Amino acid sequence: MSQEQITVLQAYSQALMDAMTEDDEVIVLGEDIADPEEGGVVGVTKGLSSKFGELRVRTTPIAEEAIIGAAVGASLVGFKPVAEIMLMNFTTVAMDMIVNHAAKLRYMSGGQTHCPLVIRTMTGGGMSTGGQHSDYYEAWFAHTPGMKVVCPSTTEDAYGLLRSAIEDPDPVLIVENLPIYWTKGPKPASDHRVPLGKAKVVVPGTDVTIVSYSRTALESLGALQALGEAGISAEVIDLRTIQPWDQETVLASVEKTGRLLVAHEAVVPFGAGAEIAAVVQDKLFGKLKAPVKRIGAPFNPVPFSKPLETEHVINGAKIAEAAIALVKG
Amino acid sequence: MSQEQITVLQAYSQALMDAMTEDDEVIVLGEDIADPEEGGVVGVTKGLSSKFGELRVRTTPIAEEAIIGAAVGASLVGFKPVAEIMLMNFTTVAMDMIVNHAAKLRYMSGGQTHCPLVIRTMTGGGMSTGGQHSDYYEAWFAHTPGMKVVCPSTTEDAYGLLRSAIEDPDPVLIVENLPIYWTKGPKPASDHRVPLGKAKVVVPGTDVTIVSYSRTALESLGALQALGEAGISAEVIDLRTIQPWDQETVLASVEKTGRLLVAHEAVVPFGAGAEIAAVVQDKLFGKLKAPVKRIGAPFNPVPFSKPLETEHVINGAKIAEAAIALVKG
Amino acid sequence: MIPNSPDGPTQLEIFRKMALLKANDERSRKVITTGRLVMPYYSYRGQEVIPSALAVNLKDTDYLCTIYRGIHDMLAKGLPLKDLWAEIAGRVDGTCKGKGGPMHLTDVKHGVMVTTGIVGASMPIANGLAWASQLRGEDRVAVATFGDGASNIGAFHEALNLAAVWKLPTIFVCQNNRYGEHTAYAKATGAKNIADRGLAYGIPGVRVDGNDPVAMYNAAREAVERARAGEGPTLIEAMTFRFHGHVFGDKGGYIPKEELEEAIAADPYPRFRAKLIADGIATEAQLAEIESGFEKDLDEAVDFALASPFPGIEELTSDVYGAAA
Amino acid sequence: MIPNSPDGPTQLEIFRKMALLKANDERSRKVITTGRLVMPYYSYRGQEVIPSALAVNLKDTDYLCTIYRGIHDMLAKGLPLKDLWAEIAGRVDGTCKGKGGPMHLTDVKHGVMVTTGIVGASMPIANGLAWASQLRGEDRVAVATFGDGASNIGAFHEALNLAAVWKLPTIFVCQNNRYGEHTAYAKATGAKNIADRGLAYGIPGVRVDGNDPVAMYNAAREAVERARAGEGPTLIEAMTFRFHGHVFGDKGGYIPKEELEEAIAADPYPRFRAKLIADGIATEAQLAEIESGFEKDLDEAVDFALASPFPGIEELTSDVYGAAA
Ligand SMILES: Cc1ncc(C[n+]2csc(CCOP(=O)(O)OP(=O)(O)O)c2C)c(N)n1
Ligand SMILES: Cc1ncc(C[n+]2csc(CCOP(=O)(O)OP(=O)(O)O)c2C)c(N)n1
Ligand SMILES: [Mg+2]
Ligand SMILES: [Mg+2]
Repeated sequence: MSQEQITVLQAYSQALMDAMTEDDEVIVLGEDIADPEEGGVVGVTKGLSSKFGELRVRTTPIAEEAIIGAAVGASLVGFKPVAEIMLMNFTTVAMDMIVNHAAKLRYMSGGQTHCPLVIRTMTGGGMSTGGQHSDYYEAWFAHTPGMKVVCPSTTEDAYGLLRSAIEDPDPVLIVENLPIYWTKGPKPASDHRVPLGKAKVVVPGTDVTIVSYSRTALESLGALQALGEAGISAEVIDLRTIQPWDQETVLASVEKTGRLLVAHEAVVPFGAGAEIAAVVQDKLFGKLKAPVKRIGAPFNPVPFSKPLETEHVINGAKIAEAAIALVKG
Repeated sequence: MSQEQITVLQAYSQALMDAMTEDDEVIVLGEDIADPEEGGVVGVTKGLSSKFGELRVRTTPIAEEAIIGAAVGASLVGFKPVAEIMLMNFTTVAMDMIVNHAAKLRYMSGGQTHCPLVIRTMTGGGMSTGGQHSDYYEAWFAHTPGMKVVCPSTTEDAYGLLRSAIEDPDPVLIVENLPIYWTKGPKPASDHRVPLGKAKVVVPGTDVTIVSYSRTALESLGALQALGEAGISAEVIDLRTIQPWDQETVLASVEKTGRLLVAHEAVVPFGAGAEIAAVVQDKLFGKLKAPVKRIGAPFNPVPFSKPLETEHVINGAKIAEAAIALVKG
Repeated sequence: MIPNSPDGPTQLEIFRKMALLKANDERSRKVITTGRLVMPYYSYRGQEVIPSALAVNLKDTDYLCTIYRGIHDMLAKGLPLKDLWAEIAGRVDGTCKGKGGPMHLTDVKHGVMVTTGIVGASMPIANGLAWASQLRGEDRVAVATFGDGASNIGAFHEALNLAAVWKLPTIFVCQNNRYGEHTAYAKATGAKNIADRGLAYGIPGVRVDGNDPVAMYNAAREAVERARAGEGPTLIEAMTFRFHGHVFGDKGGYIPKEELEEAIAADPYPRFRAKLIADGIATEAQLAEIESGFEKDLDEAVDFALASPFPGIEELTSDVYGAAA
Repeated sequence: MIPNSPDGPTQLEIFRKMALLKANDERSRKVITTGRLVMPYYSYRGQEVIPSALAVNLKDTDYLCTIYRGIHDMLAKGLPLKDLWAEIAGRVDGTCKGKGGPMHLTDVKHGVMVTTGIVGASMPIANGLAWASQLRGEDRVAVATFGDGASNIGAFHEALNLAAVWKLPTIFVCQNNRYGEHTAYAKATGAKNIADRGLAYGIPGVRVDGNDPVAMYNAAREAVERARAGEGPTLIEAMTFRFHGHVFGDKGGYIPKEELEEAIAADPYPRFRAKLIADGIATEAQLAEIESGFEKDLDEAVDFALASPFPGIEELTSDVYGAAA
């Protein structure tokens, strides 16, 4: 893999560009995504329509049901649509198409049809956008049979997971964190793939396992210095895929460390961390040195006021604090 | 409480009738709900419009966003709307109004406004209705700050929880199980209330705690004979409210029995059972005789074919089997 | 509207489909009544003309997205009776191995791509199939059928607008049977006519007597030709009526007696049957033979279905995900 | 359309609101540019006429549901500058204690009931407020403002249809500024005019020059009178333009240079200002005084806001649920 540096945003862009170049059946749709509309509000799709034309890269009206519906229909006959739902909060106006249709058509048709589509959506706190623009709803979709859900945090995962999602035969929701779009990392080669359902041990450790994903995975790394100073060796796992999630890797790590902290940006109650805690306490019963702990957002909507938003959104300091409390008891 | 018997369906009807009689600001809306449309497809709202008029009891077009939107708007100025979303799968076309608005307006307005509305919806497997008519999504709404979620299983809880939901100052989703509408129980008095957030110990026991709700709570009772024959004393808790759920009652029970089985009709992964397991393994770490177990639907859409649907939907036999394995295993 | 009416053979073909649909509906209700099958059943009796006159303008390669009340649409499109009956009986020989059932039939071979139980959902998906046809430079069209009540839900609006701005070969066929479940048209719909809504998208909105095979044929033909020619979508509002309430068991107490009687008196089936004979397009004997032929086919289909095994328990958890590439 | 135009005092009142709105927008962009505040800001510069000419027909008791690009709507409705600025600065003296912010302002005292960041969502909620007015036998109206792009989402369709069949006193004010984010009207909208969509609901659809205070006043007045008289909803399409792109920082590269220049050359503010003087409704001095007055008010409001404390950390988890009855 070349050591040229690119941003996470460029990694998503490159993945779309390469996928469309290699496969004529990859098509892209969403609001403002074509080049006459500046290739998307943050520019992830910039350049695609100029290269592949506006029939394959199509700006839509503001109509998320129509967007996902069109993706579902085209996917039924072999296309690989990549639909953009600008922000995760806006998936709420397309839930029927995602949950009752994209996720179920393979099953209800007895395998006659299936939906090899990708839904790209963006979210993430810290941008002062208030209560309706930065929620994380990955737990909803992970609770939906037929759906896959991925949450990349690096350039390599952004590229490798999006490429794998596009090649996957089932609907995949890819949750892109907005605040980290402009962080840099190595530029992946065009043959780079990250398999869906495989977590990554980012930093090995012995005292506690920290499982997180999306921007929170980077925050977990940010916690390491404080943990080191507290004499704690943490193993940091970037889950990367939430549905299906990599039980094997997580269980192996927790069996070794005996402690697990699950960290995510979504509110804690009924969040994805609950499933991970429920499985780990079951599979590793009697082998844990402490209860599985969860950390995330408090159970309230996202506030606008800066100090409140800062307190609301999970960060490395809070992860460190929780991990220290977990180890030191 | 009088011993006259009524059905669960009649209990919901009576609750609406009594609430509207006692409070002019209780209003009802939904598809086919007025008497010219036969008071709803199963008749829960029968008689209301004849008594209170079609301005307070209003049949709507098939437009769930418009239904919840109207409920939200009226609730902002003091009305207590009870909106019917015919089936829980159809909440998918109203998620924005529920999640981004009803649940958040109190918070985003800094407490200037709030949404004292109730959303009644119906679901439940076993009716051969196929993949889009019997899902349980309570975990989604329980993951939403600002929402409350209740799942009654008896005539008294149907009446008492619906009355409490209508009187509650926040949006409450009430999930009504379709197959048990016609089961009978005592007729509650008009002053009967069941507080939101309080579980009920239906049957005391010593070996294992079974937490469930909605129809599954009745199935848990159906498991008792087999458990008794296996020499197992089970404590059966009907959670009744999923958000906020009664940790105190559940923890006290599990502290006593040392074992917990959570049973619900929804698919297990990322379901409500995960949250309960995650909290219990944390709060009762070291006090459990066995890992918390969960049982529910397998991770697939609901099939039509009868033998498959029967296998898909949780029942007393499966609960008994799981509880026996938990205690003996 | 194209003036010239369909030729004799085409009219006979329309009748043949109508006869199949009518016989199948009557058999379905009989089989449920006699307890041989348990399923939610949405009778389309009275609406046979619409899919029959439409389907003679379509090819197997054209796409159909229909709804719970859509078995007439599928049969007209070519879904074989045995595959249908095995599916609605929940058997392994059904098109979906019994996993879809009467509300979720799919039969890719005949272009029956999606059957949905969610009001409005057939339309956005049909657009995607139409887009696929555009992308491949094919002349395939995508038909979305739906009811009058569905024209009031958001998906209708979003789908028709997208089809208009993308100039998609989607044909939106609203089967206006005057009721959505128990609610009468006027109580749910602001528009005088649903066809008026075409203007809201800058596309043709055609209101037609959906019980008149010739009028329906001409409306469908024009819409299909426009779509194949790349001239974009059409909204067809086909006026009709459902004779047996919303779902099996619904006594239709909310329908004024006179309205129901009038509608049944105007049953399009006997009318068209008589017309074919009067116009010398077919003899009584020929039509009777067609009808009895379908009764035989139905005997076989029902027996085949009930003799077919249920899917094995392994089917419960299969077809959730495919094998990753 | 009512022929007679608003009297002098009314025109002056409209101008006063326009001046307030324009001054506030310019101050907002200045404060952001100079880094004194950080917030997502959706400039409404160029659209001042619409809420100004509308609001003079409204009372404090009338309801408003607006959107992220809605600060002009709120100020015209009566939201005080200090409450506004403290809120967009995230301070405890803001209408929402800083928890809502610029996209979610509420000010019940002046009927600003909901500000949403979800395209289309203002409309279904306004219907509920209108229903409340109907239930209480009041003559209050509910106004929902939204953009041209929002007229293509499902919520628009469901809300207008419900308002029509329920004959609600809801006024749907579409501020057609020709773009939805970066997408031009014609690329997103099938209808030639959004006003044409009124027919789809059997309600009046009025297209008006939203930059002409007199025309806008008359259209708004007629819609408000219809609503108060129980005659049902009206859809108003007010043609206008946004001068500064979608959100602060958007350079509007997708807007043809000529189109932008023409629009700015046709800035309704100086035009109306000159008209008032020409018509002898006000003198240059009077108008200048109004304008400078608002600059003073804004100095105070901004200082007040920046001097106001941030909410305490306990506010993070409060206002999620109320105290159960
Ligand atoms: C989103 C949604 N809301 C409600 C329902 C329940 N429902 C099923 S059929 C129906 C009536 C539909 O009426 P119409 O569109 O006229 O079609 P018809 O049944 O008359 O053919 C309703 C309300 C549903 N399936 N989906
Ligand atoms: C459901 C939904 N989809 C997408 C967005 C992102 N978005 C915010 S504003 C906007 C453009 C809206 O355009 P228009 O309705 O014309 O209003 P304007 O901004 O021009 O005033 C979009 C797409 C959103 N907020 N909500
Ligand atoms: Mg109908
Ligand atoms: Mg606009």
